[in-house]
Amino acid sequence: MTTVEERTEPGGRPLSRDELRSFLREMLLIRRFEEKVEERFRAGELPGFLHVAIGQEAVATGVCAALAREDVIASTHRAHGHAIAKGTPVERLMAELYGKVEGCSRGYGGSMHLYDLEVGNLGANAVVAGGIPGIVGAALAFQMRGEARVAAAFFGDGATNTGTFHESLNLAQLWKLPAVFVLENNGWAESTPASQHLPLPVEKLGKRAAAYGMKLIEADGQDVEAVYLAALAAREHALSGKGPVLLHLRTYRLTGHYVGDPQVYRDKEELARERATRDPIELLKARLELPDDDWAALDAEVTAEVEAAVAFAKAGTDPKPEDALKYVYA
Amino acid sequence: MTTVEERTEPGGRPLSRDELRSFLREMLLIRRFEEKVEERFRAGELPGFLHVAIGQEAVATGVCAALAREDVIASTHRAHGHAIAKGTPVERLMAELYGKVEGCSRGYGGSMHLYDLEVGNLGANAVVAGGIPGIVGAALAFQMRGEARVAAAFFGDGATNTGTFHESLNLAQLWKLPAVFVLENNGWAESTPASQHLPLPVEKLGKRAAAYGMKLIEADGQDVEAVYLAALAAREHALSGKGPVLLHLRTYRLTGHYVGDPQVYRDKEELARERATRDPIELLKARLELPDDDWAALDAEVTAEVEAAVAFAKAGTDPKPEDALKYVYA
Amino acid sequence: MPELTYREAVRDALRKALREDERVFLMGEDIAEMGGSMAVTQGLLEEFGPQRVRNTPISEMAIVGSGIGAAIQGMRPVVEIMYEDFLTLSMEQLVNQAAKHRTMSGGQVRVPLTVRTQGGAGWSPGAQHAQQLEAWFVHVPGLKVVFASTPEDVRGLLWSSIYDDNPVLFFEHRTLYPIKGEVPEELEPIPLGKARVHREGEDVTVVATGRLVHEALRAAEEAERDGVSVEVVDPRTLLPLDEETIIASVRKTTRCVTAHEAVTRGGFGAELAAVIQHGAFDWLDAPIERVGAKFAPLPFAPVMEQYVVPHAEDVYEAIRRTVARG
Amino acid sequence: MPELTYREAVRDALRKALREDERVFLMGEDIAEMGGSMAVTQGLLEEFGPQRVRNTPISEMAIVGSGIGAAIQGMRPVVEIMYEDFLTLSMEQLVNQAAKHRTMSGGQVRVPLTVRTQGGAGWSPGAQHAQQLEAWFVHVPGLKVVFASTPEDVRGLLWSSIYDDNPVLFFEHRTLYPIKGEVPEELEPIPLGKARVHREGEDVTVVATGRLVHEALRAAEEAERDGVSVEVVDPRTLLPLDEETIIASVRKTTRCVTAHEAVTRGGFGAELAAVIQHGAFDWLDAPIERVGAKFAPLPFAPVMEQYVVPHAEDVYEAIRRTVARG
Ligand SMILES: Cc1ncc(C[n+]2csc(CCOP(=O)(O)OP(=O)(O)O)c2C)c(N)n1
Ligand SMILES: Cc1ncc(C[n+]2csc(CCOP(=O)(O)OP(=O)(O)O)c2C)c(N)n1
Ligand SMILES: [Mg+2]
Ligand SMILES: [Mg+2]
Repeated sequence: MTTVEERTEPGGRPLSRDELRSFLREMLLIRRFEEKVEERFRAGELPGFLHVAIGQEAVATGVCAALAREDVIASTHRAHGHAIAKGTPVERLMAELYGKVEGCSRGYGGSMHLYDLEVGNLGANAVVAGGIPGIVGAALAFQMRGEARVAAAFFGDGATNTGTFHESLNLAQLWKLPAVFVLENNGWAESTPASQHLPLPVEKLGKRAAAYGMKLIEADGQDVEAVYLAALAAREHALSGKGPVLLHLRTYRLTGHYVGDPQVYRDKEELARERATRDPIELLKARLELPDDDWAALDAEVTAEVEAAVAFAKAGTDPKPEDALKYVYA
Repeated sequence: MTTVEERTEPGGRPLSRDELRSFLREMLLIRRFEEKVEERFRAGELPGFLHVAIGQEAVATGVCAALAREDVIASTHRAHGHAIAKGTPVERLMAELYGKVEGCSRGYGGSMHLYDLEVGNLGANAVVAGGIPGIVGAALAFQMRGEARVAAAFFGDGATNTGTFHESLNLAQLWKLPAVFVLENNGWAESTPASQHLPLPVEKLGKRAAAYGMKLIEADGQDVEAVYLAALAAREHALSGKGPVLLHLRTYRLTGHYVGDPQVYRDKEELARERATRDPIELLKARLELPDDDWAALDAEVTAEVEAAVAFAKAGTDPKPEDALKYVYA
Repeated sequence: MPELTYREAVRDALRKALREDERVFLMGEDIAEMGGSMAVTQGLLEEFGPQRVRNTPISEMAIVGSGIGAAIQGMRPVVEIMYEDFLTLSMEQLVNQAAKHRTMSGGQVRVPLTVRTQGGAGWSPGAQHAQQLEAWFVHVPGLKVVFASTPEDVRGLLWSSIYDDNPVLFFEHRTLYPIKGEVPEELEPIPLGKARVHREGEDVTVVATGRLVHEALRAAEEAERDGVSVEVVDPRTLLPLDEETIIASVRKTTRCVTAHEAVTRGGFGAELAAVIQHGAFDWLDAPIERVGAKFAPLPFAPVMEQYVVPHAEDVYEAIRRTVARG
Repeated sequence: MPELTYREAVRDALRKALREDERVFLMGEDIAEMGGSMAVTQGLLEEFGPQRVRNTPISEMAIVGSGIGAAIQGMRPVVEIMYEDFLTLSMEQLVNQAAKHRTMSGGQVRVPLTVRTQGGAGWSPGAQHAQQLEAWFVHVPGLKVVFASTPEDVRGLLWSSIYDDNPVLFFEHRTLYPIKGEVPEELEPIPLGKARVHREGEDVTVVATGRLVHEALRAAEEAERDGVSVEVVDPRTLLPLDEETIIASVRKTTRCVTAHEAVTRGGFGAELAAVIQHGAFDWLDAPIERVGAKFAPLPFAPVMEQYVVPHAEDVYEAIRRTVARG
């Protein structure tokens, strides 16, 4: 892995234009994937219920880019971006959302349970904070076996109010485990704004690290480069033996809590302002000063990829009913 | 209630000699009570299992003295001192330990479930941190009804590692409830020293307040005056509407975790040193320069009280077997 | 009689209690502006304000635990756990604290707490958002357990739960919220511990709870066409259990099927079967058949979900099996 | 054959697994220097060091949860929850995570985790330190549940649990730790899912678990004196359940008593009764009698505790009741 120091050597921006462009591509892929998911859900094609992370793409992309393939992640209910960024092909994700055998969880999981062990995705989780302790255990296994791998848990601001979060960070710090706790702070827990669920100002949420004496690294979650560098630094720290890191990223959820959410609770102006000023894709696009045709080409490319994923998914195989009992026990 | 300001007015020590002497008396009563409990347990007279808080008397006495009668507490497995200090007569406690109808929980509770609603003891708890959320709820009721009462939870350093602790403090701070969280930090959780269960240095455990933006008040838990003043300040803060307080008191457990504990895990020198230098009763006695005969009189008085409690308890009534089913439902 | 949906019926009971009694208040995740994830508490924030309709952090231990503490101080809190799958996080407070305070204190403490929750399959939620866990709580002395299946019942039973002096686990079923039913003009409390005979019959008794009451009624009609007369009984309160009504029914019909959506193994149907075989042994003409979910975490794909979870035809087939016996 | 106590037998299995297999490690509160609150792990810290015998903070969620995570990464963790009452704090991780990862991932994940815990009354611990909660877990697809009653069984079953590729809840009973019993020279794994017939008999089958196996054996001797021949069967694994052995036994004896220390209502005996009445309906000559704790949180005072919890005489009386029936 490249270290942060190498990345930030004098004489230039940490990331090359090409690298940033590849980030942009992935973020746009995530965006188009989720827009498609919204569309297909509204069309009645997707069973279950779904949460998209539109507006939060820089977190998924930046963090996962800093991880090695052999590193593992645990994801949340808002999982598509993490899964894509960690390396699961979009057609396998889409097939999962359609409940097909070709899906990344063979149709057993759905949007809230996207697994892909091959690329180190230990699973999305429909229980808030439910995946965090498992990440502590993965990091423990790595530490005990002397493997230079980290385990990273994604979770939201709302999740920091759970006992599960507390016990997990505490244990990880006590044992100085190679774990990165990625706090994806979008300021909302469903319909509840941070002011109603956090006793700290939302931007001070990183203070929770102090309760464990844990290393805190913070970055603007809408700036993919900042996220990437912060995640790289977090990974290095975690691997150094100095203990885990709370990686606090401020982001924003540009859509409803779930697909179909009428959002009666959210001020329209707040949303409009955030959309206009903090869309991570728009920010990066502007920064790269991407020519229109380049952007159009990129968009066409990822849109086609998403369309192909839908086609793949629709052509997929339905599980047999009695397969329901197939994986209850190993 | 007297305020801290009144107490610490210029020109003198906050507490009068008489007041300190009455604290000493209560602490000695707790000590003699628990020594008697140890003795009677070893003699095979007391069923169940027992935890004494020898060495921690200043916490119970100092904190409860600062509380009003209408304030409520939740206690722990190490509960005798809290119960005595909150006002339950020792004969009713002793009767409880003997499983008698005259006991403060009518023989249903035992040492780990001492209740006395009349004096505001909402119960000892055999589940570490199990009583803390209830205190949040009591404080909520007081706040909603506009009552000038506080609710206080006792718990140990080990308890701060539980999710229950985290969720409770978080909620209490969010709603600015009139609660005091009394962290009785004796540096041990059963056989596990703080270094093995806390990622923070034991003396820095107050930092946990930062995770909630909660007011932290700290004091030497072996100095009853310091404890009292700190608790008074905590109560005032909690009542002021500014939110709850984490009251961090450093103390030390001078006996085993439970009565009969062989303590294979504890360094004998550490224990000897603490016993010699940090016994809260010895410290206060020395400070008061109590004449020998005064001390002897005090000791004789409380010892007689404890003996009377044992006699009361032994003469108590055994519940009828079928009374077991009497209080399952209200 | 007016018609309400199950959702409206729950809301109606809550609203009435909030109006009439200052001690009543609501706590839970997203119950305020959003009206709860099932829209049950919609409009209550507007009417009663944020002191009495309280959004909470995601803290299932503290939500239940603070409800306990407030209840002990004389309030009558109604807390909501968004999905019953998350009761797994509150078990310590429910089982070790709420259920036991009264006994442990020798009768000093009362815990008039109501914990509303909901769950159930039928919409492809996957394994962590559709469990039916009511059976666990039937095993816990000190708790009461209610599972209502109709608008009338849910309203009258919720009221009684709020005014019960004990902690009550109040289960609602997600797929029942939109169903409609007649309710008395004025809310009529329904006592806890009384079963309801939904349909009288002569040949088989189906004891069903929650969604399966409706499936059982459908199955009963189907069986009727075959000439089999089915009685459908809903215990409504699982703890305490109205053994009398249930046993009387089975003594009359001599055959019995139990039905719930929860996994069969270790489910409430096991308790029912144990009670019924004991109370109606000499009357029974066939083994008690249990209907419930197959033994698997609920898979996502609709075809598999459909397969795991029981439906009217499963009840129907169980009825046929009991009838086929001698 | 050598004799070991139940406690030593548990330790023996742990020690052997720690010696032979690097993937095995232990985590739990106070299991290191102190050797656990029941002294089960005494000496293991000295032999295997603090990396493999790990004291933890009081964090029941994280203990189980990190065990899950390590298991998924190929370790074989054995975690200890000091009292099963504290499993209430781990339910989310056990039920929503450990039990479901495999299905939710479509078979990608294995969770070879063993959760050892213990409980039980008989020493006046009060209501929060003596529950018997095994029945809850029998209701959870994806888990296995073991409850061993003898030194031989506990050793052989613990070994099999550690080497099972699924999460296993392993229940020990506090009052059994000091009992002695013969064990094979070399540890012999005992397969999960196989009941043990402790005593053959002709007239009544007692299906008992944990401490009640021993009470049942005492009751059987007492009954023998009355001329009643009692078969005692211990399922040992509650999930998966060896229905075959149990049903065969009851078909032979035609009468059945179930017995466990847990509260009767909603307990494992309910599941047994449901299974047995179904599988042996035509053979049964009397209703199945259930023995278990009375329906109350355990009171502290010994006379009340004694009254609530079942003993040999309760089993004996249940046997008499079944025999008294025609
Ligand atoms: C333990 C638990 N409680 C409640 C829920 C319902 N729920 C799903 S997402 C969510 C909000 C989560 O907020 P946050 O952690 O900030 O993540 P975000 O949705 O903002 O990405 C809630 C309350 C749940 N899934 N799990
Ligand atoms: C939830 C829970 N886990 C474990 C235990 C067993 N236990 C009883 S006391 C104790 C240590 C508590 O340490 P601390 O909170 O520091 O209190 P102290 O004993 O030092 O007073 C433990 C682990 C318990 N009672 N409850
Ligand atoms: Mg959020
Ligand atoms: Mg301590």
